[in-house]
Amino acid sequence: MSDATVTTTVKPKAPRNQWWDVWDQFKTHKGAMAGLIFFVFIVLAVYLGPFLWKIDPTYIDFRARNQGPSLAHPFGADQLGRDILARMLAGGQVSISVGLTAMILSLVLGTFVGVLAGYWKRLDGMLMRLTDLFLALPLLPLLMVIIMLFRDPLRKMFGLEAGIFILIVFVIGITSWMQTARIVRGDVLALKEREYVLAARSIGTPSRRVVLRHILPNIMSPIMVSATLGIANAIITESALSFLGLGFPPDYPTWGRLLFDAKDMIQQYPERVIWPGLAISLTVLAVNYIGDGLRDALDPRIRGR
Amino acid sequence: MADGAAPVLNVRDLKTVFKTRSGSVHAVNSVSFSLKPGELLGVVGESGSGKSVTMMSLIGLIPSPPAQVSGAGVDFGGTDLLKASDDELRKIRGARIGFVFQDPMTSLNPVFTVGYQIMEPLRKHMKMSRAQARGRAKELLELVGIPDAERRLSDFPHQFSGGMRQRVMIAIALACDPEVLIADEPTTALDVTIQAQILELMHELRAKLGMAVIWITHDLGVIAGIADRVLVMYGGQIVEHAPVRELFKHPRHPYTRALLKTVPSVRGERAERLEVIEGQPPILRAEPSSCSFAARCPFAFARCLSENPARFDVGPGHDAACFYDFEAGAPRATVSAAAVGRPEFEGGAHAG
Amino acid sequence: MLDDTKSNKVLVEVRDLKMHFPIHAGVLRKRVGEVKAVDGISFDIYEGETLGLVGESGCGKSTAGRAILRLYDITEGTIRIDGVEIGHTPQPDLRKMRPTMQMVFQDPQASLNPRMSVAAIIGEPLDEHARLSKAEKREKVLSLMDAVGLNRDFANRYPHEFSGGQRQRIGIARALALNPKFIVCDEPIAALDVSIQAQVVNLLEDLQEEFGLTYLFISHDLSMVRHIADRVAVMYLGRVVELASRETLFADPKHPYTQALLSAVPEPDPWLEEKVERILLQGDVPSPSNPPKGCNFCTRCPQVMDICREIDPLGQEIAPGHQVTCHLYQTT
Amino acid sequence: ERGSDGHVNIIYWQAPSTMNPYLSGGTKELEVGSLVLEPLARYDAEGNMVPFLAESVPTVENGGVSEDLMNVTWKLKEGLLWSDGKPLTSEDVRFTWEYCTSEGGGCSQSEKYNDVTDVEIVDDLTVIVHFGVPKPFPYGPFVGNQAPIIQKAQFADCTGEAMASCTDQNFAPIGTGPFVVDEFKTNDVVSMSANPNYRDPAKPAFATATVKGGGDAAAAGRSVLETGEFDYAWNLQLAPDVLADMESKGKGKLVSAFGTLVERIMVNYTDPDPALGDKRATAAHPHPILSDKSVRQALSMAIDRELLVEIGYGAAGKVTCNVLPAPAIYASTANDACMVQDIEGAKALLEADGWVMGSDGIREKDGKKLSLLFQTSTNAVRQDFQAIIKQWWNEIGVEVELRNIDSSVFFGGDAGSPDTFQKFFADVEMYANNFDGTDPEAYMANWECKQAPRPETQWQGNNMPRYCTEEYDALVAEMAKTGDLEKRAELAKTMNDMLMQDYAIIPLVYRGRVSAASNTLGGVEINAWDSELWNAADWYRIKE
Amino acid sequence: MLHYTIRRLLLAIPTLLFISLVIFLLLDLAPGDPMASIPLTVPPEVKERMREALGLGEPVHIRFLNWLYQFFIVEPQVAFDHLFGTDFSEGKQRIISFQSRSPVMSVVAERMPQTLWVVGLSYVFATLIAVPIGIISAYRQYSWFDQLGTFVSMIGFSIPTFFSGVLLIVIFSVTLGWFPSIYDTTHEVTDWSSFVFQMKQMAMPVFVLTLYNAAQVSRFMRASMLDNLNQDYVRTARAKGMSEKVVVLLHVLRNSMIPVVTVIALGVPSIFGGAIITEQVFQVNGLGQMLITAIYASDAPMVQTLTFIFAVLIVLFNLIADILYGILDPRIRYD
Ligand SMILES: Nc1ncnc2c1ncn2[C@@H]1O[C@H](COP(=O)(O)OP(=O)(O)OP(=O)(O)O)[C@@H](O)[C@H]1O
Ligand SMILES: Nc1ncnc2c1ncn2[C@@H]1O[C@H](COP(=O)(O)OP(=O)(O)OP(=O)(O)O)[C@@H](O)[C@H]1O
Ligand SMILES: [Mg+2]
Ligand SMILES: [Mg+2]
Ligand code: NI
Repeated sequence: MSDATVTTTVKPKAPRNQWWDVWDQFKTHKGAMAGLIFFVFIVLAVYLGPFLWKIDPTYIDFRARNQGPSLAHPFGADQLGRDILARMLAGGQVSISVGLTAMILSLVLGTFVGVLAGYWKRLDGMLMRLTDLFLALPLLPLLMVIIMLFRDPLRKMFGLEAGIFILIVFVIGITSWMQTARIVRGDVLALKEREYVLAARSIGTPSRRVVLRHILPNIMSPIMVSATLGIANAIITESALSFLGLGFPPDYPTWGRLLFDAKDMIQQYPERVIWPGLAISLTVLAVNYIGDGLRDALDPRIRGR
Repeated sequence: MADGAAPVLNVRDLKTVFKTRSGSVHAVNSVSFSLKPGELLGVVGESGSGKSVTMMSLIGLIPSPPAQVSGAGVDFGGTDLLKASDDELRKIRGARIGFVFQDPMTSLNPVFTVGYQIMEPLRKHMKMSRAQARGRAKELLELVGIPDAERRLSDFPHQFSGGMRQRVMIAIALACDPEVLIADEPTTALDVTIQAQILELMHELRAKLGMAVIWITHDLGVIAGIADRVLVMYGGQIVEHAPVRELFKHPRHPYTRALLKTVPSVRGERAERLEVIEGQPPILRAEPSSCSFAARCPFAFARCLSENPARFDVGPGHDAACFYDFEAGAPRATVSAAAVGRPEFEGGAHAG
Repeated sequence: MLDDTKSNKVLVEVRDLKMHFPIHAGVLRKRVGEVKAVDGISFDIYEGETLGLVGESGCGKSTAGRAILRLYDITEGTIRIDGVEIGHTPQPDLRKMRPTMQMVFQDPQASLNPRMSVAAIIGEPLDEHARLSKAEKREKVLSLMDAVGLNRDFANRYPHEFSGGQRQRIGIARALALNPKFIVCDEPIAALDVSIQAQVVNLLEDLQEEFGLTYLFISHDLSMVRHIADRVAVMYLGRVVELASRETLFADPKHPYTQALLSAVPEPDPWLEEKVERILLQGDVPSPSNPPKGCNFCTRCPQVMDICREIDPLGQEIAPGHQVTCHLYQTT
Repeated sequence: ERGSDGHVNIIYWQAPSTMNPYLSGGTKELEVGSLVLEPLARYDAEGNMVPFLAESVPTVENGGVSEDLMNVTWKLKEGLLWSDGKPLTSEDVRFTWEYCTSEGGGCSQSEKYNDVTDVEIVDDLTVIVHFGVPKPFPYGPFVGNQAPIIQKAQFADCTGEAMASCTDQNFAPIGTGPFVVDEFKTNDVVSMSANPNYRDPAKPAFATATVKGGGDAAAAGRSVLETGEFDYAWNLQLAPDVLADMESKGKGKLVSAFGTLVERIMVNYTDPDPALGDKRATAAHPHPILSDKSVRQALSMAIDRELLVEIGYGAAGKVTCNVLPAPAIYASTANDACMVQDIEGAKALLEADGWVMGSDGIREKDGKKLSLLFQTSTNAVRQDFQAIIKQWWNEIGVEVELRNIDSSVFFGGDAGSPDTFQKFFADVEMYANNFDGTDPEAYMANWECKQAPRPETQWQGNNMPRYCTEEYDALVAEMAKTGDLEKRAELAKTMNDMLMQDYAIIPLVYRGRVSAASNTLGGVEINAWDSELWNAADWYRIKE
Repeated sequence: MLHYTIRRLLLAIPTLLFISLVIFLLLDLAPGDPMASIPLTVPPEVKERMREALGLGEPVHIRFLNWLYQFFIVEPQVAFDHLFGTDFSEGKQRIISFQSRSPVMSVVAERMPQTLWVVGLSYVFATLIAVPIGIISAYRQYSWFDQLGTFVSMIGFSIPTFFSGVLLIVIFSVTLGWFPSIYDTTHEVTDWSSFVFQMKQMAMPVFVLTLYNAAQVSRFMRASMLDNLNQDYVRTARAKGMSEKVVVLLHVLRNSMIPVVTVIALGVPSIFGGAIITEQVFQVNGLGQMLITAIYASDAPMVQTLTFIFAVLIVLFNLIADILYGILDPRIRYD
């Protein structure tokens, strides 16, 4: 941006919370707004929906088996006569919470490793070899070992659902951070040579705070991209895990699982595949657009425009 | 040199507008000037005053969108560059008009050898064979003073120092013996000692090849040493135009005057305090309806804020876009003089 | 700038400072050589004065500036600032010294974090070194903005919303935040437009007067250095080749390199310009990793002698306060 | 006429990894191997023994089996040739025994040769199998698809530790069956062609055959029933309505057969509480809730087996109340009360026994909650069953937590994993089991006390419920000594009824095999007692 | 550059040894038993004997050293013998799969063709498609083409292949009958019609994988092109009078390919790793399918060897990517 725009209107004096600016910019991004509205809708639906739609998602009603959409079951019922709408709502709760938290964990882990490797040259070789190691490890045996070792202790500590939730999030997080770490490392390597990092050092800012204040905010963009991909990855991985019996109990619906269970009936009952498939894709798409918007909004250079 | 000859390049009423997301930017506003064969026209002006955009607009190098270029015509050897098709323009660019860009570090493609980049226009425009082009490229490198030219042809740009890269850029621009060379701040990024080498080189080449040159800079020192005539730009307009000595002796636009004062010198008197031009350059949101310098001008008066001054003749080959008459020391009479877009200015003493 | 701000107290004392960057190569990453970016420089800076440091690009000016502030771990030499030897203090211990010495960077765009507001940027040193309440901090930031001539209303803006000159003011305000005594200005005006350069230089002078600052002013713009500096050091390939007071240096340069450098500066005056005798140097600067034998300048020197190719000249005071490193003036 | 019908395409979605049945006991390997290797006698679709390489099936009546049940004499058919043209002799039969029992080889069928002390060669075509103990049922060695005859000439160097490294032999054994292996790609595809030396010159009708592996049951079913790319698809365990829908496309039909496979719930008699450390799930600690018979009974009563069959298996399942449902002479009718679901009865039973309903809908007694962990292997139908059963049990006031475990872990014997079905670190678990051939002796012996998995046995053993009564052990011992079929049947039924009435095992569904055959494939006769491909020599193409 | 390469290769040795050890311990620790697929009717003692025959009786470190010996000494010898008809490997124990009791390496060799045909080809296609798409999307940023590209690639990411694959089968095999639903690995291309059949049977798996890979690569390509389109040298090229085609496809593309080529190179190991789910859905039975069956069957030597080969490829292609970077971008010089 050139000098020319400087004398635009002077802003009101009161120090306005920065987040308002971010929000203002975010609002101008059409895709991001649409994504946000959809995402909020989905979140509200899956968390508040069960209070309105009171059918128990695990309740089996044999008379309703394989029923198509009706007033009693707007999305139809599955092969055991469970209400698909209720299952979609309950499944969404799990999928979205798992997707979000696992994604965040993997981001945190990946960013942490990436920043360490990029910023401290001494750690670089070792951490990148560690990344290679994780990339090379066969996932399934790894998951089985983790789950074998930690399922019961966690269950005891946090109870059944919370324990498994923690376990799954942990498992997904620990097996999907490598990509982020690499990207972040590359960016940090470039960023740490920037003059403002040197400026911070000349002030006497310790490395820890240089990273927090100067490096991290400037690698938002690759992190956002990883985040959107991460959420899709986490939702799908969760379904694979519970299918393998490594995840939630088998009667516990999640989107991924609903999709997986229904895929054999794609010809007989296509709607059963479409609902979870659509839910996953649209959520991922929404998060992607939100990520785009957020990236733009968090960048003051774009915000000014 | 070449006084009175027909101009090689004649720009009339050139305008460039950028349409951006947050509104339009009128970067170039009714710029008119002409260039005679063999002369060196200096262009000075503050950063953002539209120097680069003007030059790039005339040969269609401005990406469009976002830019829109319009005007009464850019006459180059009988062709109107504004109306020329892309193909015609491509035949002119590189072949008849050479361009040297500001930043030698980034203007060369890092993944091709220097030789390849010099040979590219030769092969395209002059239809030379590979061997011929290579021979010519070697000559060119020698011409711009790079030792061991043969070997260096197969080096990559990053293996050259900044000054050498700028010389490579010049070699590329000169490859097809252009009639006009446009050099956009070619020495700004360089050291004084290297800059001196390049200026010297320019002098020699012009004597040898006799082409016309447009030299953009904001370093008045460079202008003083090299230009025949000078255009001063401000806010997307030409605010003053004069032969070089005339300009330094009798600056007739308050911006030029201020500019001359801000620059310290290594040789002359040392001022205790540097003059500054207070205020900010304008944002070119719309076509100017007032004098764009008015806000920063110590001489400004009411008229300056309501009307955009045309370029008044103030001397032989000297005009300035200002309502204040410095000779008289008072505002001009209401008669508005020469219309903007006059095709030709006479005169132009040269310093070479 | 007033001469009476000068004193005879030495604030910064640099002795034999060397900063070599190692070059590693080979299968085992053995150290095969070094870039001698700064290769033994010595000078003093008196309290309240401005020392100009000029020289060609790549001759080690920035490295010298950064090394003096210990942004690098130096190879050799001593640095004494305000009586404290900091040449080999470990980085964490340097933290409490940082407020005395600050830096203003070359590229105002690159040296400001694009994601921090102006208030945050100027406030950063205060966060690090001062214990202030939120309101106090804000007040301090605003007063700093006043001091460098930035409108208080701009506090919540971001760097890209400013012009180059204003950005450089932000950088200066940041450097001033901790009331330093000594500021290294690393080409603070190189990235700026001519009309803005003057603003920044004036500002630096005003601040020097107001706060009694001491500057090391690095630049390759000799005319600006002539304007601002009290004394000037000329560097070539990691060495100081000439050091003299401003008047002496510009009027009577001794070292052939200084002469060439001065003659190369274009003159914004066609009449003067015509008369200037240019000494055109040939060839390129040798690589600092492999400097020539003898005098560093011998490969390009128009007055080169045989001895220059053999023996490295020593710095000598040929007149009070005028040091030259050249065989032409060697008296022993 | 041999080779006149072109090519037959068979799909086994679990791909065979070897052709040698002695190196892998997996069904897929055994069945595909049966196209090449043949035993002396097989079971037909009804479970009757029919001679294959032998002249006839030896019995006590025809003198083939000695009166003391200690030896059996087999006579080979005359003029049998291996596919490479060499004659089949008693040497080969004897070698097969030596091969499987050689030291260090890890033969997976060695149990078939248990108690065999010698295989005596009488002449080229006659062998006598000597047992060390009386064998009331002497048809282990050389009978059925687990124990076919291999060629001595080919495998002579492959005994003992060399068994594994004879890859060429294991992948392309020379046999007497209808087909010869041309190319074997492990876990992928087997290409075969008709055996030129097959004993019936008119067979097989197909000149070539491939057995393709990989994918899942749905894809296999689709390829036969919907696209018609394949002629025969094995083991289609899919939801009945999906299968019905596929069949309705008219390209092929489903075929099914019932053996002895029963889907059942095992009830843990011991306490799986992790707090018990290495005494977990051992006889040292009886199960706090499930030791109570009325609870076990209530769990069984709450189940509607009819519905389970309908949802999970359709035509491939039948309601059963026995763990030993077949052959017919062993099938008890004493427990048929379980056929009808009785939720109210179950509730009443629990109530009567002092299990009172808590405020959260879960019954309690003496501070113990009626709360169960229900585990099984991962498999779509099993997970549906889990969900349904959970609901029924919830209705009678039992809280249920479900867990599914990957079958490679669940059925693996890894002593390091807590999730194996032998360890049974859960309260109830569901899986299916059957027995080989038609004789239940070994099967019923599974529930002896000493069969209970425990740390001392590295958790090996088949008595998952850890059921342990003296009466039962006595019955097992008695059966081992009884030769008379009637009496054996009586004993087996008694044992079955004991298990059922103690509710140590809750049988759910008597499962058959379902496969699919193309409408143009003739001669298919699915067999639950032996290989499904047992009569592939008789298969032919139906011409329109 | 040579030094750099040698140094990286030397460094790779301890790394890989360490990785192999970790994989080995992991597999050893993992629950699961090679005997799990043996019917329950086979008594436990027999299973125990089978387990011993597989060498599972030995302590862990012996098994690991044994594997190392077999992998690094015996298998190369076998390969050497195979090539030159020598007999160094005579009588030495190779790495044997638990499932099939055949040498792991020969199974790998057997699976290679279909993996390369399907997964490899789809990767090639994906690259070939993604690059032009990326170029056009960037050149016409925010055009409908670009928007559509974003949308499709997001869908490509978020729909699991187990679903899209089945969907394709239902549409194209079952309903339309255009393509076979099951891949025939024994098929040999000898003439035109067999070639057509090969194309048909590859169509769907290749499509599914191509979509997935192309989505990623085109995103990278687009970003990289966008970065480069605004560079100064582009203007220089235009100023030289070069045609738009030369400018975009020569000057810009060559620079944009630098990061993309490394991304592509880093993706290559995944070809050899196979596309597990897609291979299963279409029964391509390549390396991916083999790995997954081996894992389910707890076939430790197979899993160990395959994952180790995979690790070698990852390390190797990381190196190749770095070297490529250096070659493509003359500014980067290692050493
Ligand atoms: N692509 C663009 N979109 C919008 N505005 C632009 C664009 N390019 C240039 N401008 C605007 O056009 C005006 C003139 O720019 P130009 O580059 O010609 O200045 P200049 O005189 O060459 O300055 P400098 O000395 O810094 O090179 C500036 O205000 C600039 O912001
Ligand atoms: N971190 C580093 N590692 C290796 N060499 C370096 C490093 N920093 C600088 N150099 C080298 O040291 C020499 C001096 O660099 P320096 O940046 O100090 O020059 P300068 O005089 O400030 O030039 P300029 O005027 O271009 O800023 C150069 O050759 C440079 O390549
Ligand atoms: Mg410009
Ligand atoms: Mg510098
Ligand atoms: Ni002239």
